[in-house]
Amino acid sequence: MTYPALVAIILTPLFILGLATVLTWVERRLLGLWQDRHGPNRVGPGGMFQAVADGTKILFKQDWVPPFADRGVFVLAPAIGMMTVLLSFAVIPVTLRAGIAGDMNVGLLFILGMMGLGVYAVVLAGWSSNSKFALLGGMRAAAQMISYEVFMGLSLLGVIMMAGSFSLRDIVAAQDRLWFIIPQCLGFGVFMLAGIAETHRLPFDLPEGENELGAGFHTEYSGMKFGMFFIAEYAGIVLISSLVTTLYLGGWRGPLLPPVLWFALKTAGMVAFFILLRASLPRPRYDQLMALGWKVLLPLSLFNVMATGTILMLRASL
Amino acid sequence: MDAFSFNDTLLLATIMFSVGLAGVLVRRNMVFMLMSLDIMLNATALVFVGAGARWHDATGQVMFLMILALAAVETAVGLAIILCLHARGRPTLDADTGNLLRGRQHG
Amino acid sequence: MENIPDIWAIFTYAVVIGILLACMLGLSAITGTRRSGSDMGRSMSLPFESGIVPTGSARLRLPVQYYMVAMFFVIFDVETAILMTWATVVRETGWVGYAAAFAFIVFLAVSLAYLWRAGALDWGPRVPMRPVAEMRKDQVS
Amino acid sequence: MIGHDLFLPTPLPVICAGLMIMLAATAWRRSVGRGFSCAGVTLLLSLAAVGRHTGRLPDDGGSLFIQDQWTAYTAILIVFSSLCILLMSWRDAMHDRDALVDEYPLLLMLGTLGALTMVFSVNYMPFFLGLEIFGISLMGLMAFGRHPVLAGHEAAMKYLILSGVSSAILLFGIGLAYGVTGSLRFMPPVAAGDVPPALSVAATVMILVGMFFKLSAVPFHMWLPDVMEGAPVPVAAFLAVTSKIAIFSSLVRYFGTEQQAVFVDDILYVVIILTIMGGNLLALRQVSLTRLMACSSIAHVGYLLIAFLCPGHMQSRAITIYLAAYTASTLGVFAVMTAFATADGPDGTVIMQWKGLFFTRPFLASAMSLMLLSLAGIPPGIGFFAKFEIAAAGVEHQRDILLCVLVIGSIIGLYYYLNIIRVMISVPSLPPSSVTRHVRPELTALVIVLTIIVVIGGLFPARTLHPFLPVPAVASGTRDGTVH
Amino acid sequence: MNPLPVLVLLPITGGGLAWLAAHIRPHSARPSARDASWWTVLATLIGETLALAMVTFHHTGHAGPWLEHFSTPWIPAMGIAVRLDIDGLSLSMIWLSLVLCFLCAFLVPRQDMPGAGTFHFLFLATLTGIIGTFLATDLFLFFFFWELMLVPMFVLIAAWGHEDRQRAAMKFFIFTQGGGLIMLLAILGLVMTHFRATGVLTFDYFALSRTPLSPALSMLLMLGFFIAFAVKLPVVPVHVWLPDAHTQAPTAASVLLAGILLKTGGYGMIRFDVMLFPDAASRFLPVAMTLGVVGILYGAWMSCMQDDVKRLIAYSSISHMGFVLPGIFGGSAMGMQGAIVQMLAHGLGTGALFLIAGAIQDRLHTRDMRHIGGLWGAMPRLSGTGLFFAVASLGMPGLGNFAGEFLVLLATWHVSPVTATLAASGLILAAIYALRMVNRIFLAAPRTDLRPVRDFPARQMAIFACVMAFMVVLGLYPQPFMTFSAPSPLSVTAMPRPEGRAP
Repeated sequence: MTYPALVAIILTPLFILGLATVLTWVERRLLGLWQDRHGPNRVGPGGMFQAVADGTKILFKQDWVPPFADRGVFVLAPAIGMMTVLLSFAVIPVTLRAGIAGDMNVGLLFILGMMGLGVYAVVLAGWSSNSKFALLGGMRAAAQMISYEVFMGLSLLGVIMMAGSFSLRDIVAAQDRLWFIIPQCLGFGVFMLAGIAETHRLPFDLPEGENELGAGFHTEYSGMKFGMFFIAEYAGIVLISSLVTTLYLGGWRGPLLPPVLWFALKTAGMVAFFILLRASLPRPRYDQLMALGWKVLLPLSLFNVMATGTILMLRASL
Repeated sequence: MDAFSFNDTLLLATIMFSVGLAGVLVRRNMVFMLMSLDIMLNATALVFVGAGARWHDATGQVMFLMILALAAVETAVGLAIILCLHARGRPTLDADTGNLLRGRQHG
Repeated sequence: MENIPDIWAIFTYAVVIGILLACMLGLSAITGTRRSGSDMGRSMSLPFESGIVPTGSARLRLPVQYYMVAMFFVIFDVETAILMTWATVVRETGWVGYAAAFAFIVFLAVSLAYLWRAGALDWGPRVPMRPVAEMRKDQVS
Repeated sequence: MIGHDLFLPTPLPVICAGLMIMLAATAWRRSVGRGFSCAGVTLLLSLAAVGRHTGRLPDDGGSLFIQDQWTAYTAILIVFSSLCILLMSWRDAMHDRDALVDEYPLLLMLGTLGALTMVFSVNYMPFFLGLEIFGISLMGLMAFGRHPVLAGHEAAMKYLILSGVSSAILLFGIGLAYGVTGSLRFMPPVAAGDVPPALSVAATVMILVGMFFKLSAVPFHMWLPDVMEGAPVPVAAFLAVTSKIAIFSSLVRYFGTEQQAVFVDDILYVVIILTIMGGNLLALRQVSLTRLMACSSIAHVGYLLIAFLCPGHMQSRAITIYLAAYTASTLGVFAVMTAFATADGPDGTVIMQWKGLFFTRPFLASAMSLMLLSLAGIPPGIGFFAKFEIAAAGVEHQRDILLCVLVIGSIIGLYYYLNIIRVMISVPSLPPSSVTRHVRPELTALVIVLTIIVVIGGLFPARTLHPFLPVPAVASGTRDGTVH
Repeated sequence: MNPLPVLVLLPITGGGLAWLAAHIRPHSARPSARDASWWTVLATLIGETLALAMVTFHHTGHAGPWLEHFSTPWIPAMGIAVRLDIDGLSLSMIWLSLVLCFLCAFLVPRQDMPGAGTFHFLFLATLTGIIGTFLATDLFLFFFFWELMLVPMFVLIAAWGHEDRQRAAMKFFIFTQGGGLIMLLAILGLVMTHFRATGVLTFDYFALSRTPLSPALSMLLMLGFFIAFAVKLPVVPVHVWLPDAHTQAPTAASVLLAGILLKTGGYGMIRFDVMLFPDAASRFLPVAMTLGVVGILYGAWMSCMQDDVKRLIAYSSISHMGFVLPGIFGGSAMGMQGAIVQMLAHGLGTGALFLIAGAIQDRLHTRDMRHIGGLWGAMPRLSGTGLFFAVASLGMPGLGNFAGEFLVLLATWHVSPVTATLAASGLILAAIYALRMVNRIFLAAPRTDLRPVRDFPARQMAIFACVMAFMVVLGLYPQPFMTFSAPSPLSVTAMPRPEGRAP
């Protein structure tokens, strides 16, 4: 392994952590903007250091493990959540060269697998808390995440079929003429919805559902362990955005500007889109959420697979 | 230039298999028995992947997928049955309490 | 096996993340304030239930739908896995492969339709639609 | 590349299509009668399709399926028994409104599909698939228990765990075989390359153990009585007949009919002795008829294995006729049981309920006695001739110990079969008038047909059976011709 | 038309008809309609007798010992055919069967019997099995009939028998079937040996008789056959089923059992053990003699101990059949003839005794001799008949048993005087038990107040008289029977064969 690669490996998680921290501030500011109110604006210029202040506060809060909780699992759960999200970044090709393992030939499967593991974080957190709200939140999260994982995988099939590879770099390469968002608009829609549900972001944040369940699966969490869940959520947003960029928006490709910048721009746009969704959409009922998944998205994504296959085959044989 | 030789894979698979088997035999909670069963099945799947790598043959991986599907179906059906048992009023998951089928005998 | 370096890279990456997370948890454990003995109020030792003293076990019996979703996930996720093997080689397998995948998806769709009609995908009891007149009658009586 | 060697025996797609239609129909609107008739039509169609196939057998032996006389024969047996079982469950399904039985024919068809897949396969992959399809549909079927609902579920759970373990063992063996030979062809592994031969021995032993588990040969038999007792009667019949046919047919195909490796012979030797003695001795103590049938089916597997162990010119006939005899007689017993059962009265699973049947329902009692005698190997049932052939195969190979075990086992078996007849002869506790009769034309017809088969097969085995005689697996050279 | 298949098929067809007849108008008031089933049986028996008479008298002119032959393929792939042959031995056995069947049909009370149709069907089905056994010369066919006669007999005992009938029926079935399975193995062993030696797979009796066998193997196979026949005969260690079965069976079944079924054992020993394996049989002689003597003494001794009439007769059967064993295996023509005569005489005598015991039970509802007595006064005709057959049973000179026993003892004396002496001492015990029975039942003072009971009507007495006449002829002038019923040697295969049999 080369020296620069090692440096990249060490710096990447730190960078993502930082990014996610900053994102907490960005989100609040943007929400303020769109909802015609002020966001955090006291700490630093434009409230810029709000994130730093929050981080510092969290670090010095009491490291509390409730006596009724299952101690080992309770501590492990946020770490798992963090770990899976951070690991997923490993296979994202920021540019043709950058990225930790962007060439991995099963990159997409790796990400899907990591997302699958991510379910453990919420379930274990909800379970080990030994509290009713937490358990309900954990169960809701689990049901929602595993359901949407199915549709996410199915919606990606179109992309895989068109690119003929699981490697993210190959997928980007396959988009040199046309971004997949156009032929795969259906898949893109499903993937976006699934991505929101996977990160349990608003409007699909029913596992947390503060008006029903306190704070859902992390009701009993506080301090750094809560912070880790919190950060992991924002890292998840970044992950989904960068995935959308890679899979549907042509990745680093773009005219004039350097590839890194293109990638960053597209990802930032997607992140902003996530926040916009939060600002503008109401939350559905839980049964509506699940019905949407199983009764709409699943048939749609199956149809997408078939349609993509048919078109591909027709084009190949004509 | 294989990363792992077939024998290493086999060794690992055997260990996993034994762990699973021991689990099925020792655990009495039905959910744990199902999990142990899955461990056994995954061990066999590992054997197929290893053998497929040894012969550079894709059928091993196909078998892996089949086993995956089997494990999934078996788990699903198992969960369904456990659920039914639970719903019909058997409060425990302990496999030993299932004694409706001992066979009535003479004397 | 051209991705061996990738695997090592990911492995290293995982180790780095692990160290990082351990640092975060450890640091907060060191820096965080501590309470013990009588400082730990009674309310801190109780699960949070919006200010009400909790009763009963937290191990609830959950609605059956959660379990159903678990089963459907297990099934459909594996179907996805099987479809994925076809997805990378759509062009190579030609029309035969297409026919196989088509049959597979049709089977899948029929099973889904069956599940749908059987009510397995519904959450909560089905609320029967009642005519308005009947509801009025209820109110009158 | 796939297109060239898509060799598919026609019954499989026929049943698949039927299954899908049924599933779609169920999703559209539930109707028990339609489900059953659809299943019946599909089974008849697949019966007509036995022997046909699409595509052509590839020359390089990479085929997944095979089509020869043996497969045709066993496929006919399987489809026929499924039809019978469908008929048996008809009454319960149509008249028991409480149970949600729309899925019942669906699962039954699925089980048939699995069994057929097993029979047709010459590759581990479809074999294993068939095995699992069969097993899993069976779990669903078991949970359809009518009376003690919990018992059905318990049976299903027991079956799930044990069949899961046996599948895992079987699969591990297959994996080893694949690792040793690099091919998934359905035959005992012959070590190639630098792998120690111990591995191939281990593979064979594990595959054998898995198959014994599924066949419920004795060290691995304990699940069968429990499971069959918990399952509804027709499902118990399905378990006792179809699974045995399918797995035994695969066993024959797997090991061929040539002389096996010595260690296989030795293992079989011990297993046969244990199976016959164990099955029969267990059956002695049963008061439940389903359990008794389970034990007796264990013993019958033992008899079949004797023929399996005696390759040669008697073997093919012995196995064929024994399978047919076992199928017809066991189905007959279960058909009579279903015909005997009434919705609110005795269900026929306890032997004492049969008391005095000769005086209340002589037809059923006579049919039952005939079937039991056939199972015991007494003329004029077909089982007599079948046991005779088995003994002939054994004598030809001078398997003296096995023959002694056969005789002892048969005598013990005779005792418990006769015991049932004895109970039926004894004076009824109820006066005949108080016994309500629920005569169902389809069940009566089924019992009559099976009786005729058993009697005609026993009196004229030459006329009825020899045209179907298959040439099992290797002995005929078909395998050599197709798989190289 | 060949009479042999007719002989076999006629009873079972008649049985079916009888069953139907009973079911057509079961509740009719007219006695003739109620007895339709019985009339069918009678008709069947008469038809059978006519067929048999045709066989007997049609072929007397022929020189060959085999009177008739019939053969048609059955399972060609296994070399199994329906081969029926008849010689003097079979003929006399079938005659015996028919006579006894007539006895049963006439003497068994047929009123108020539940399921008369089924009873008659089973009765005739048993007869089919027995006649088939006597005729079959294909070993598979023989085994088939051997098994076939068990089932109806089992049902007869289990359904219509006395108190402990079911246990007795099970015992009977399992013992005989177990023996049968061992015989099956022996048959298969013989066939396979023949197959190895010649490459021809056949179950033909005549072909198999020429199989070259090593001494050890032939001994083994002979033993296999012997065990099955010994169970039927019965020979002492495997006789346990007999007292129970005979005691518990209904009268007709008892008669069939004692009169004919036991004879299939003896017939089998002559036809298969001695004829197929002459060397082994001669080597087996000491064992056979020992077993025979043990049977004679044990049966007689046990018979003396009994209080139950039917049980007493059953044990006496064991004793009588003990004489058959040394006779058959003795190797001399005289012994063989003695054994056959003994079988015939025992069939008639014991059959009649069982009928009388059955009649007593029907009238007094007990079989216990401690509760019966003084019948002479009440039923002189029955008692007289009883006395006659009891005396026949003890071996009174001038009656059939004496001829048989005497010949056997004479033949045995040449071989082993000690055995003969011991066997003869069995006759003393026979006298004890027979006279004891006569004394207690007929002569002693009445134990209970005898209600007015019906004696044998004249019609039945006529039949008994026929049987008695037979016994007397058999005792006084046995020579025609002896020549007539001698088993045909194998070397002489049958007379002109139109079909041409495979060698």
